Amino acid sequence: MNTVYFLVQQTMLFTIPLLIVALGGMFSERSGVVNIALEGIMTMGAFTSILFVKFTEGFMSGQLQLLLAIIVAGATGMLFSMLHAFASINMKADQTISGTALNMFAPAFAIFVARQVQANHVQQIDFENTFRIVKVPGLSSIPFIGKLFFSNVYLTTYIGFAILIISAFVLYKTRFGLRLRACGEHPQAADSLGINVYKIRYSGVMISGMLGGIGGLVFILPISTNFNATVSGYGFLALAVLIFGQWKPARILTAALFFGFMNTIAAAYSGIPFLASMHIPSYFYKMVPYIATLIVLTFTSKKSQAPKASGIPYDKGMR
Amino acid sequence: MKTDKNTKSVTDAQNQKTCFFSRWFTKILSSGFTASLFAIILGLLTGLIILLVANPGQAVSGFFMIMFGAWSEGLKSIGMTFYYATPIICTGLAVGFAFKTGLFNIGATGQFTMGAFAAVIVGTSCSFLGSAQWIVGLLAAVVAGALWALLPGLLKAFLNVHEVISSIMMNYIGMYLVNYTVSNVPILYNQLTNSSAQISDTAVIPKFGMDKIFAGSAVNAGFIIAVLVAILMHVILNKTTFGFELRAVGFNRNASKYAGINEKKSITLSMTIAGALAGLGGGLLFLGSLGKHIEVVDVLASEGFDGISVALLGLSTPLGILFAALFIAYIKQGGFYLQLYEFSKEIIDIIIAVIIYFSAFSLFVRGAIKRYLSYKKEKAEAAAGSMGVSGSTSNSIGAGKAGNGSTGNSIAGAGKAGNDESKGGSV
Amino acid sequence: GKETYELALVTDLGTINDKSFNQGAWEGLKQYADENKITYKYYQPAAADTASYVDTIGLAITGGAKVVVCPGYKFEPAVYECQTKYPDVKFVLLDGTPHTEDYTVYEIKDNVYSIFYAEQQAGFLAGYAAVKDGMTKLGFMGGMAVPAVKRFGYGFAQGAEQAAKELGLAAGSIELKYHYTGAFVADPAIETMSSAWYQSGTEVIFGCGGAVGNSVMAAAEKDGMKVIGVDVDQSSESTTVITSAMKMLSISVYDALTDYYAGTFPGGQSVTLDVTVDGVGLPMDSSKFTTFTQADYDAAYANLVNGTYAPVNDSAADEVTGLTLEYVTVDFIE
Amino acid sequence: MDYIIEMLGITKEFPGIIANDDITLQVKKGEIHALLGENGAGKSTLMSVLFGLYQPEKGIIKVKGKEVAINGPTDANALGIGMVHQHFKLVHNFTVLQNIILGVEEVKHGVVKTEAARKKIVELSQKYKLFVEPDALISDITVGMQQRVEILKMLYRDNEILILDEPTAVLTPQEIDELMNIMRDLVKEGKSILFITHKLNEIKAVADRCSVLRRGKYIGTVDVEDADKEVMSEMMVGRKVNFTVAKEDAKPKETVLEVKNLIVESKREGHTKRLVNDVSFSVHKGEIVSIAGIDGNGQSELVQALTGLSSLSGGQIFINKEEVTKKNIRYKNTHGLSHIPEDRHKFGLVLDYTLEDNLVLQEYFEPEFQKHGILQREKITKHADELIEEYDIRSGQGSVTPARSMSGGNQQKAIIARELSRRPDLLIAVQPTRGLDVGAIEFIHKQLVKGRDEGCGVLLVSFELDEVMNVSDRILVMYEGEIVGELDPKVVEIKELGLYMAGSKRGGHHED
Ligand SMILES: Nc1ncnc2c1ncn2[C@@H]1O[C@H](COP(=O)(O)OP(=O)(O)OP(=O)(O)O)[C@@H](O)[C@H]1O
Ligand SMILES: Nc1ncnc2c1ncn2[C@@H]1O[C@H](COP(=O)(O)OP(=O)(O)OP(=O)(O)O)[C@@H](O)[C@H]1O
Ligand SMILES: [Mg+2]
Ligand SMILES: [Mg+2]
Repeated sequence: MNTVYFLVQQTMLFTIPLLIVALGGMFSERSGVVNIALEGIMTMGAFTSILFVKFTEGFMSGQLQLLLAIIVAGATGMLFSMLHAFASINMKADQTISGTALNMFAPAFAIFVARQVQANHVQQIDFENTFRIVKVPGLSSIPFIGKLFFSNVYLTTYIGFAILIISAFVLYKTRFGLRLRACGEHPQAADSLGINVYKIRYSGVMISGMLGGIGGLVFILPISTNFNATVSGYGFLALAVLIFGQWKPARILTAALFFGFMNTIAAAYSGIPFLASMHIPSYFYKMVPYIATLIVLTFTSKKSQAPKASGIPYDKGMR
Repeated sequence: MKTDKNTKSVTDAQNQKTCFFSRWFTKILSSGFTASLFAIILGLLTGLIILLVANPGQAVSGFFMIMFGAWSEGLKSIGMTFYYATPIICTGLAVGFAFKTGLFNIGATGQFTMGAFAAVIVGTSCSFLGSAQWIVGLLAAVVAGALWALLPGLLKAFLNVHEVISSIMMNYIGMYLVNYTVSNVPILYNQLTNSSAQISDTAVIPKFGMDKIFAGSAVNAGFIIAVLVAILMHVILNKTTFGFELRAVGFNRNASKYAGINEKKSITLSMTIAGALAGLGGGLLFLGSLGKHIEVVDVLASEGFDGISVALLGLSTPLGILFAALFIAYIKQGGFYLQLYEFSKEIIDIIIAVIIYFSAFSLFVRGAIKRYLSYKKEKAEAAAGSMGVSGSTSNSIGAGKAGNGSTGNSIAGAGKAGNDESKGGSV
Repeated sequence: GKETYELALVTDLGTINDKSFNQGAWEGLKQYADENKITYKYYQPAAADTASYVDTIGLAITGGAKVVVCPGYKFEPAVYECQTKYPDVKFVLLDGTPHTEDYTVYEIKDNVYSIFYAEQQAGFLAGYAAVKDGMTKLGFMGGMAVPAVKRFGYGFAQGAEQAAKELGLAAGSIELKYHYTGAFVADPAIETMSSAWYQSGTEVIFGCGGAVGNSVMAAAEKDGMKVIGVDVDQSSESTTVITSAMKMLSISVYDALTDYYAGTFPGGQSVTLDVTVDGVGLPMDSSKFTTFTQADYDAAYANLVNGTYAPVNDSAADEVTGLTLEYVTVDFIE
Repeated sequence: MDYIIEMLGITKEFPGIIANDDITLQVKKGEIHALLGENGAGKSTLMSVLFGLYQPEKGIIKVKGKEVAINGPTDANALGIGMVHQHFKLVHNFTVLQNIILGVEEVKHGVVKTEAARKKIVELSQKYKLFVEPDALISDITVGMQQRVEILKMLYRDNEILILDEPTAVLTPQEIDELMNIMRDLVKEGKSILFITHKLNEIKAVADRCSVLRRGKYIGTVDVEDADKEVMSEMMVGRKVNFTVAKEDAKPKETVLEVKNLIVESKREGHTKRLVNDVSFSVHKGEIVSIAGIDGNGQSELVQALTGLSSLSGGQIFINKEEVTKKNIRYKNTHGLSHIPEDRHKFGLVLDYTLEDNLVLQEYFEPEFQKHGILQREKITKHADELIEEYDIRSGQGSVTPARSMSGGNQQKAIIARELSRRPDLLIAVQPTRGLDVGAIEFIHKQLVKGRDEGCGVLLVSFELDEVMNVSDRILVMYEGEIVGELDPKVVEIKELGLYMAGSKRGGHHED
């Protein structure tokens, strides 16, 4: 039983950042802008917010600090993503180019600035993890569920699920969501109905920036005690989750859970007696999530549902 | 109708003679080259600003170092530039070649790794091949890279699996596979350094005299091979029926199928060739000198990602990529010498990122240049009182329809835009 | 104008803040230079191969370096080449000794001082203390399986073995989970694996490999568990760190520089710094043991010095499973 | 005189071309005002100006006598102007309802409310007989229904001035009739309609007045009742146009295409549907055989199966007596088959290639154009120049013009040039004149007949009855995947043909 609790809790560490970032990517792509810059956006979000955490250490409670850090991360990601928005919306740039540029820029910038602002010109930013909630008061005593979801958790797990629900709601139920989807499928149609495609696309990219930034923080916080200008390719994995999830919130959750769970198994098998006793090299488990994804894709990709206009700069004059 | 046409061709002929030079000039100015130059200047300016902010005292000399540092030790440092350019020419080609056929090969890093792996296997365990060992090693690298790209290619062609996601998966699988194999096969493994074992002397790519010219540097014949391959790719893409087919599929899969081109085969082949190129890059790097080893580290090889930058900066054309790779290696070399001042070399990465960012504006920049040129021309014509029929001689274009490609990977956008000349003489 | 820097450190592709070789060496160099008002600087190579290392050492010398510190075995062939190329420059090579690329020729010139550490002794002390402190379920989370890391790990196992024997525990009563992560970086997978170990009963994990330790600490903080640090005293990085298996990188660099300026540069030799010269040890001041005391430590230390305890190093076995252990069952996770 | 819309002195330039040159257009309230002009004459541009998609360099727009600034569709909407675009602007994976309300959604607490909208749509659709299913996905409905959705979009916004840009180009005859009735109803309600079409008889049928544009310039406005087709077409092209295709009787020779029991099935969500049901027929050299029928009755699938673009589920195909059922496209293309595809942008051209490259798209691999795999540029250019001359393909830079920048008509000419110049034994031409102006249509019809006379067998698939009646020597009618009749254009009446197409009559009708 403990193994189950443990696996669920650990799975969240992988799943939540992937989920948040992939949802961010969803908003961008659904508005018609391919956002390959997620990796860089995560890095930037993690960078500023962890710098923030470091400089405010001891001034406030962990949870408050975390909330503020999330705001910092989201704001950073949003600002940073505006570079991508400007290039791909105003300049009609090739979106892969601008995204790749941001991916290159972020770590270099994070290292450069970290060295400028920290004592000893250190590029790593140390921080103290005071954010874990051992037990959610009241809820943690519910049998099974309490242990599963309300002990040993991070606030960010709940935030992640909240973002999922809000995202699905916004995308499918609101006026903004309807217009966003229209812009990603047929911007000319949206334009001819008086919808400002540029504005909607800016919103889409900026939401993805915000979520990407938050995702960066959420990714780093529970897994280390310092930040070294990298999010280890999780931005690209989030992209994979997005495609795997067919640009739809519920399926993105499934894909993120799949990845999270596979990664957890790959990392935790040595603590799980049944798996440990099989003595399979860890490299095997490390490869499994990727191989499994390939296999699943093989069966599901025939009918891809990428937003039609995604990746194509919108030009008012074009028909 | 007929008369119209005749008069038009007459004026055209006149135009052609009188304004040949100005036309040529216009063409150069409005080509991708200017746009890239613009991006490079902006990138360098950004670098200068950062230098000024970080350390005003040394900013100017630091900037000078970035620009010309790669000459600071004469031919030796130029040789090192070539040495660093070698693998990224290949991965750049791998990405750019796939772009040309409408595929985004983010898997160059995995293919590069597999190429390196195959080269190292041959290099460590096939010394019986004698002086052919390095050649066989490179061939093995090419094959391994090709095989690693084959699967995403097949998946894309036959099952519509998005090549971005499948190659990301292949990257990780390749990395883990190589690390596992290297560290578990004794002949491949050096315990003491936790990296691949020493390759034999005969597996090292010969220098072909490069060590004489660029004395003291690590450059070798691998550089020449990379350059030749770039030229070969240029010929294949632009001059052959095969390239004709590949590009057609890249632009319009349906039309290619209609024209009897086996588009599935083309997609698979294009991916495979891209993989072969990346694999070659791995081979060239890891057989380039005795002192290069595959480290058993769970980190994706950066050369593959550099390839994306190189391809983008080179506008996905083989020759553009060649120069882009040389340029990036050049300023990285400058950045290396920048360490003599109080600056960290991340500045170079920032500069490159900025350059790539601005190179994404090429469409806009070229539009602006053309508009400016045509505006000047119109004014000149108006002044000369020429009889121009409703702007029919004007040579300008709008922002055009670039990026109207099939899906998100309309990377060729920048390149495509180049075709978008106006129909100046529409009767 | 361009300045010159008399003391130089060339990093491998890591950074000077890697909490490992580079950082330890850098701190020693910096301390000496600051105290004696000498200019200093570090340089990073452009790529991870011998040619680039040689090039970077050259750059350091162009930058005015008289002494170049090269941390790590990766510099062995590069220093081999440079010792002849730059006879007037002194090299301090940590964790390595100059040799050709193919290991056929080992040669150490007068301008090179090569330093090894008896990491197995540091690891031994850590393992010994942990078991003496009452722990029976241990973990070893190594970075890459390079000699230094292996020595730490082997020592750790042997120390636990020794303590168990002295405590009269049953054979096989110490459980040791043993794994190399494959890199010196923090990673969620390491956090998860550590967590899994802690979940399954592991009491302390020896986080042995740069930033790998940071992920172990993150897991330990979550589960209220214990960590053993490495290389330097890592107690300031997390409250979960109960002790650290130190090797005195900065001190040895500091000492080498002192000698250099005193005109007694110990070039031409390769030394292994061990307990006899205080080259390795545990920081007892900051350690958080419950029952293991300073006296216990001193006794064990003395036994290492006098050879009563003689942990073998990495040349004794290819894998940790090759060690002969009676009290410790090693669960080697490949 | 009361004009509801006045566009005065409108000039709109695109780089390199003046699309609208000092154009004046005045529309009366309650009239159907047709706008006529060749491809590229500037009709769509003018309407886009009126709708706010483009800003003119010169000129003013007055609505109900008041000068207005229209900076975007929102302004246009506010002024009661709605537009159905030449290429529909519908979001394919949205429902009908979502498409209609997009941009004017009602919300409560941020959530889109649809009850009221649904009610209004149902009312509108009953009132104007614009039958739609509010919850159907656009991708699942017919083109005709999509058209209705577009019109509903305007009505939903209570637009009074409706712009219809080539609404009939994609409709079947029956649908066109319906549309015209709807248009008449709409003007009865007091709405005004701007109606763009290339088809003069449509103008004759519904329009009150007609304005003509030629190459960006305003030519004039006529009362439709007083002007006959010849007058209007002369205004449009600047010369006289022949409407009937002058051709001699066909002299059919040996069989070039033989189709036996062809079946195409589609699998969708588990159940299979026969799109082409056991079709057999043959085409001889030297005759033009038309396949008539309403769009969506299996014609496209039939052609795609014949050419190899999609696979077939059963049956046999013979070209020149050789079975080619399982051969690949390249084989068929090099063994006598030419194909003018239905969708010129999707299949016919590589838009980013130059004209000359497009002209060798089917032949670049022939020894004529390549040596050892290396393309022979000079020969390709020469080939292009010849075809450009012969087929009068007009473009800005001759053979190196990017295909993308050519007008639709000239793109189509390029395809026809390429396909006919290969001297095929069999030409399958699908909708070869879709969306083209009369001048271009005339040209293409001539080319088809010329090809026939030179001994080529032509299989023409068309939804246009005029075309079918005029051009073909034999008519096959397809209905629901089957061939329901074989008719002789010389004897059959249009009405009767319509009955076959609607599925209410079956059987042979040989009278030769
Ligand atoms: N977005 C644009 N950019 C540049 N030129 C354009 C653009 N749109 C139209 N043009 C030019 O303006 C001219 C008029 O085009 P328009 O679409 O108005 O013609 P049209 O009369 O609607 O033709 P058709 O009957 O083919 O629809 C064209 O010849 C074209 O060259
Ligand atoms: N961005 C553009 N640049 C230059 N010309 C353009 C552009 N967009 C459209 N055109 C021109 O506008 C004209 C009309 O375009 P449109 O797409 O309406 O073609 P069409 O003749 O109606 O053919 P179709 O049947 O494909 O609609 C064409 O001449 C086309 O070349
Ligand atoms: Mg039009
Ligand atoms: Mg048209």
